[in-house]
Amino acid sequence: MGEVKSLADLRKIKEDLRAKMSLRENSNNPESLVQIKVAMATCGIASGAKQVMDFFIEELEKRNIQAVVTQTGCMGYCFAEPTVEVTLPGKDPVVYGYVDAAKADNIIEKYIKNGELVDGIIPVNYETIEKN
Amino acid sequence: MHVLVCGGTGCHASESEALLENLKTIITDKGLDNEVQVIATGCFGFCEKGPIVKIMPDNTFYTQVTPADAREIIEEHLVKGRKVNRLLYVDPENKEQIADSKHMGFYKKQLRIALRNCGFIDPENIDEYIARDGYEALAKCLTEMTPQQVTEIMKKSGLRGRGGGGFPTGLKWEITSKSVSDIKYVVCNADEGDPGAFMDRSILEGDPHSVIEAMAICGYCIGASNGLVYIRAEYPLAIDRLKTAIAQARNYGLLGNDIMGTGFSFDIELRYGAGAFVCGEETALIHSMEGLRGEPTVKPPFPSVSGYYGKPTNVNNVETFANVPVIINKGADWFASIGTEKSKGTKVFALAGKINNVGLIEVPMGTTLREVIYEIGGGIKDGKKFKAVQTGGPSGGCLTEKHLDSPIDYDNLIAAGSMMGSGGMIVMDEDDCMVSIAKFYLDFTVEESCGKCAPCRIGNKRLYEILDKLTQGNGTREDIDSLRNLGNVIKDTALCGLGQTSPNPVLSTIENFWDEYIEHVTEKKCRSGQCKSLLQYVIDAENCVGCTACARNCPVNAISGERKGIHVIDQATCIKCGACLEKCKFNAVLIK
Amino acid sequence: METIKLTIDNKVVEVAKGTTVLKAAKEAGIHIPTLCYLHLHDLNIENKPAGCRICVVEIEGRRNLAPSCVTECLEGMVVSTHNIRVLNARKTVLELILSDHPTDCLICAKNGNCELQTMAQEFGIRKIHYEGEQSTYREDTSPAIIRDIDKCIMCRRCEMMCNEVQTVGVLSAVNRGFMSVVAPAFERNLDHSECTYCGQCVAVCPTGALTEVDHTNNIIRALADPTKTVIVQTAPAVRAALGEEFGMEPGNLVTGKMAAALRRLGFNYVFDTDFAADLTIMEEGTELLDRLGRYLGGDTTVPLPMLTSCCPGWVSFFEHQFPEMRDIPSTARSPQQMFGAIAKTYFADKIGVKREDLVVVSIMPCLAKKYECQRDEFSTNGNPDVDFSISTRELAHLIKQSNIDFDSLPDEDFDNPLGESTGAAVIFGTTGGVIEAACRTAYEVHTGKKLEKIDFMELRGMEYIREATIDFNGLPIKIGIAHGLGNARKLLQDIKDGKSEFHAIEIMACPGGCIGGGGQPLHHGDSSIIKARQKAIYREDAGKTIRKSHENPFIVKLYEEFLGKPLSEKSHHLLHTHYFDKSKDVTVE
Amino acid sequence: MAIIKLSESKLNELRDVCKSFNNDKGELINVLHKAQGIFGYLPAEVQEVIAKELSISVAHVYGVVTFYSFFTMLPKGEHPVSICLGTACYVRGAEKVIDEFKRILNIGVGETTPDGKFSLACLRCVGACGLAPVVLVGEKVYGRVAPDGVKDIVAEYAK
Repeated sequence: MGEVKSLADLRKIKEDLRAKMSLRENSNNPESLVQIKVAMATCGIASGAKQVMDFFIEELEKRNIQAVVTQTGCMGYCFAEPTVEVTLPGKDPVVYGYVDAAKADNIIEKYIKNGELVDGIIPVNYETIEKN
Repeated sequence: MHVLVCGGTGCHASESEALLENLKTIITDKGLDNEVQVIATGCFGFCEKGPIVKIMPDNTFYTQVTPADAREIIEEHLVKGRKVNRLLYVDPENKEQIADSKHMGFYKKQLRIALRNCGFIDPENIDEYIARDGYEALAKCLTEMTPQQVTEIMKKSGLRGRGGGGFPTGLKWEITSKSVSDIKYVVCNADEGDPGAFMDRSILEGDPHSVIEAMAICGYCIGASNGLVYIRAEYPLAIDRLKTAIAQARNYGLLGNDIMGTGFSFDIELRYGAGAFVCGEETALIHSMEGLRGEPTVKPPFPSVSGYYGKPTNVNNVETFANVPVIINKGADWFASIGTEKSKGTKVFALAGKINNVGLIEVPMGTTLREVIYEIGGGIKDGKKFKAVQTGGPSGGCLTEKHLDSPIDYDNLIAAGSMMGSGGMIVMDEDDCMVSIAKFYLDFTVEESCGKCAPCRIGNKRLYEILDKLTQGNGTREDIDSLRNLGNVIKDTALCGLGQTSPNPVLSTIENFWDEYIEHVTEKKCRSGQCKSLLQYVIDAENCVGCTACARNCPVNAISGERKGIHVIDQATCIKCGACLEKCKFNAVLIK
Repeated sequence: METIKLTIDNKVVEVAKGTTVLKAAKEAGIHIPTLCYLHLHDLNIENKPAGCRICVVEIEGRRNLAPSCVTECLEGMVVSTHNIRVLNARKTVLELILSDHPTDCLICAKNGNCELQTMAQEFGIRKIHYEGEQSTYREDTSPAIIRDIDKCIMCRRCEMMCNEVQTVGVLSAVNRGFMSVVAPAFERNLDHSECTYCGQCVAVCPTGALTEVDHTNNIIRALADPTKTVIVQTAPAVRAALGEEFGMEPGNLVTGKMAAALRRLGFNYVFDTDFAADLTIMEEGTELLDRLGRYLGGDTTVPLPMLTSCCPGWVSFFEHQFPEMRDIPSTARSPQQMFGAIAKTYFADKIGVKREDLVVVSIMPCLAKKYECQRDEFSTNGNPDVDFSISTRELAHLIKQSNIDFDSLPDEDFDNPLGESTGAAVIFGTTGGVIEAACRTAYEVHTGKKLEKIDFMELRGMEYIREATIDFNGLPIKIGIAHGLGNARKLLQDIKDGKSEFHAIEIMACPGGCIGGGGQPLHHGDSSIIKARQKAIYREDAGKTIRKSHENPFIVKLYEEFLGKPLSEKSHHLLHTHYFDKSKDVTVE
Repeated sequence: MAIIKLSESKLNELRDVCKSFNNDKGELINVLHKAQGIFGYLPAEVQEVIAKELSISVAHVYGVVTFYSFFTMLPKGEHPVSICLGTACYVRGAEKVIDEFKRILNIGVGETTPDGKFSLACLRCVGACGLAPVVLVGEKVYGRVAPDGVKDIVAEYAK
């Protein structure tokens, strides 16, 4: 993407990005993907978030699941690191805490493949400014 | 269908495990295994009303569910589709039962403004930031507003500095903008040094662009084209992410010359801290950036008049900046509608210590400590009793039970003998000795004092020594008076914010835990058992069988007693090594 | 002038805008005690770190007490300088400072002259309520200065002097918090640093943390040794300040009493460094004329401007900091060393005493002189030309120890031949004096004419850098003067950058010249004392019958009998020196 | 003339660092960070070179080095162990963890083992309070360290 020359430029970039994102979030779209965000702040990494992220990337590919794995900052649940947020197409995001390789495997097999929740969900307990 | 059972520590204590087992057994009995799954979750952060059960997908939220309620939930709700009304949450204000958790007031306890993107976007991808309205505020300011208009919005929003002092941000910007100079600077204070605080680190790691954008907006307002981030070298990840973000912003032309063709230029450089807490004080920070010892100087002149290399410099901390783009986008009135009369918006706290949900939270100003600790924080770890909460780090004080229901804002905390500080919030339980805690903080201040002014350099050392004397059991009543006088004089005479607040942990614990201090000096007793020198090993006559094991193992022959007779420990000789306790097979050695 | 009205202790005061509360109070006759604060008004030297917190006052509406030394008066301000809150705070802070300070006052070098001791007395401290650990450091003894840093109270005056005024950069605050202290790099001893021993740190130290190396005992021992002939020389600035140690007003000249006291102490001959100052002018003045002559004759390799070389602090300074320019200063030794060289050759022969049996003592306003006389190049077979150098303060102690009632002494004269001097030599003691003395002689030698006006007023004053052009009968000679090494650095940098147009520059390491030397009675922050000494120096000059060095009959005789003429081979050998590169260089292992 | 000894390549590297900051004395702290990165610590020689390159006094450099706890004049061990002493770690038992490291490594805080493998230091809050008590070995962060977990951490590096 090139330089942002004006407010209009910026808004256009934003619209493009939003369109792309909603594409991958929209469950009716056949191309829709599973989204996984791994909290990769200092506490997360210290608790093994990097390994968890690598596990997801490798295993999802091996198991032929179309998914986007990205990193993100601290979700605030430092007591439960590493934390991972999984969004299935068309569904609300679900946050899992204390994720290690075994838990990640469980998440892929049960939640991502079959939509069955697994133990260790961290309920989201805050409001975002969008809602306000 | 899913049945979610809270498996958080708080709920765990209230039998959530038995509940979970019951639910599972009954579901298997009824042959519902394929349709219903029972899941243990992390803490809902509502431990007061635990255990919590949530039924998905209809979002029904049951509170205070006992193991005996399992059958009713399954038979009524899952099988017949009728909600169990008596277990529904009742709104304390209008007494209405709420079935859907999305309508519960509890979820309004936390509101994420500064943390809006943390844990949501990829901090190393500027596009994700832009997709969430990133740089929109900067673009708006540059193309649609004059610097004065932006400053006006900031003033109207009521945002106050989040680094500790609480100086009105808009006013600071205005003063700097009015200082006449060819060069001015915008400085972001990211030298978060309070032990137990990690808000700024989390923001920089999770949402670096919001700080960059805000610095550019500030630069536009005050007429500066140079930005500097003074960041702790101990935060390598935050430094990396910030560097990446700056590079991306430059690539997009959002930093650099002639931003968006408006003629406004702004760029950001990093300066590293090197492990000196006092550099959080803005004059010390500026000296450190100039390559000097981080010693503070007397204000005035304020940095907004004469700062970095004598030029007008606006210093704000990370969290303050993180609020700015939202204020511009959503308006001053929106921001000012959140919080209390004199403290607007939200505050990020790093919850730590003896609390279940250690973590980063953001609540509107005016939230009570009780809400933060019990509802968001999930209560005290291991079911222990709450004793105190320390806010404001080494500059703050310890608040107790009686402060739990007072709303958190700048002025209330100061009135209670503590301060907002940067947002560290450490929870302590019955096992923590308040004299030792005060000593811990003084140890920190002694270590971190720059040494420039006498009251801080020597006075804090003396405070520490007296506290140490108390924890050794050598203190007197006069020592407590000395602590008070000395503490007050240091507050009154020290040069900078560090010294002026360093006695707070002592003064506030004396104020709030007077009995504990008195016990340390008169009874030579430490009720939490933290002060080793004050422990007493005694032999319980009822359990002692006279086996002599303790006496034989005592390295200083402090134990006497006939074989088969009751033994006694001579307190004057005892060195409190604990050997007797270890050797006694009859639980006859007790610690008092 | 914009003025401000404020109330101090219920008194309405009107002061100029920008005045500090401390100054406003002083103008209103209210004394606020200070400790770290130092303001040498006439020399534009100010130390105000606001670190000691002794000068705090209460300002209505402010949460904390404010340090009056740096708090500017504002319109309508209401200040209390001694209510109970302020007094308790001050006393507590002073007790804290004392709690980290040795209480060996009775045997401290600064006993009776210590600002901290005085303050403890004024505050009526009888008990220190906050005792605890004291910070301790290794003592550092160098050729001239002793650092007993246990006594440091972190007023930072020495650091300011060393860095801002002198720009020597040897001292810095090091470590942090309770362990912080002022020290050289790596807390090494001063003799491993670039210290010039100018002694300005000692001159401003309020406590016994920085003092001079005391040689009085060596002198007492030498005087008691019947096999030794002990002679003494006294520098010009000493006579203008010694009286202060005996309670006299600053600016009192005590030349005669001093000579009498030295004689009572038992010195075999009481001489005057002024004699050697006249000799210096002969050599240095001739050198200047020689360089100028060659330069005007078309020799562009001549190093100009010529810089004076009589100040040992200054010599150390350029050896460390500007070694590449060490061919510019005059090669003439300082008067102290010229005196020693002549005393141990010419004079020793005259009285038939072996060099080893002649002890030369100098009384100097200076601490660097202690170091200078220990330099290797100023000794013959291990026997130094000047054996011991003591400061004005040490001489005062010596006199007091020896049951001499200084006040009631008669005025006596110096002995001959090394005690006769001219007015030109006396003014060596103040900034601008050396170059004025040189001009008096150089002018007459160069032009062959008699000076109509002996006083070169254009060279006098207290401005840190001064310049003047002296007309040498149609030849304009451009003169520069700097005192304080920081100012010297500026002139040197100009020379280095090729921007200097001077022919000759006088440099003195200490602000004010030798009258403000590191070995003088302590001024305790009152710069009017230094000005009074300067006046006294010029008074002594004006009162002399002979005021030009080349007219000193004993100098004339010395050349006739011994040296031949200025810059002769013998002169070169005894009266000139060379300089060393003392800078640090990085070499590869 | 005093002589400062440094190997040529290191010296050149150091001079390049100073140059990269335009030999600006205001960049002293950044320069010291880089220098410590090169040498592992800041011996006197390094400080002398920096002073010369930035045209400031060595005393000033030393004053700055001793002010900031991040800078050290002593070489650290191959595996520097740092224990966080932030409040969260303190109330969760960091002191006992320190004691255990001291016992196992048989050195005090600020010291290095005789074989140069480990050095022990205390830190002020690394901001990972969620994991208290926290121990760092090099840049690797260990969270929720209990005293009996110390020997495993040491074993990991002792090979």
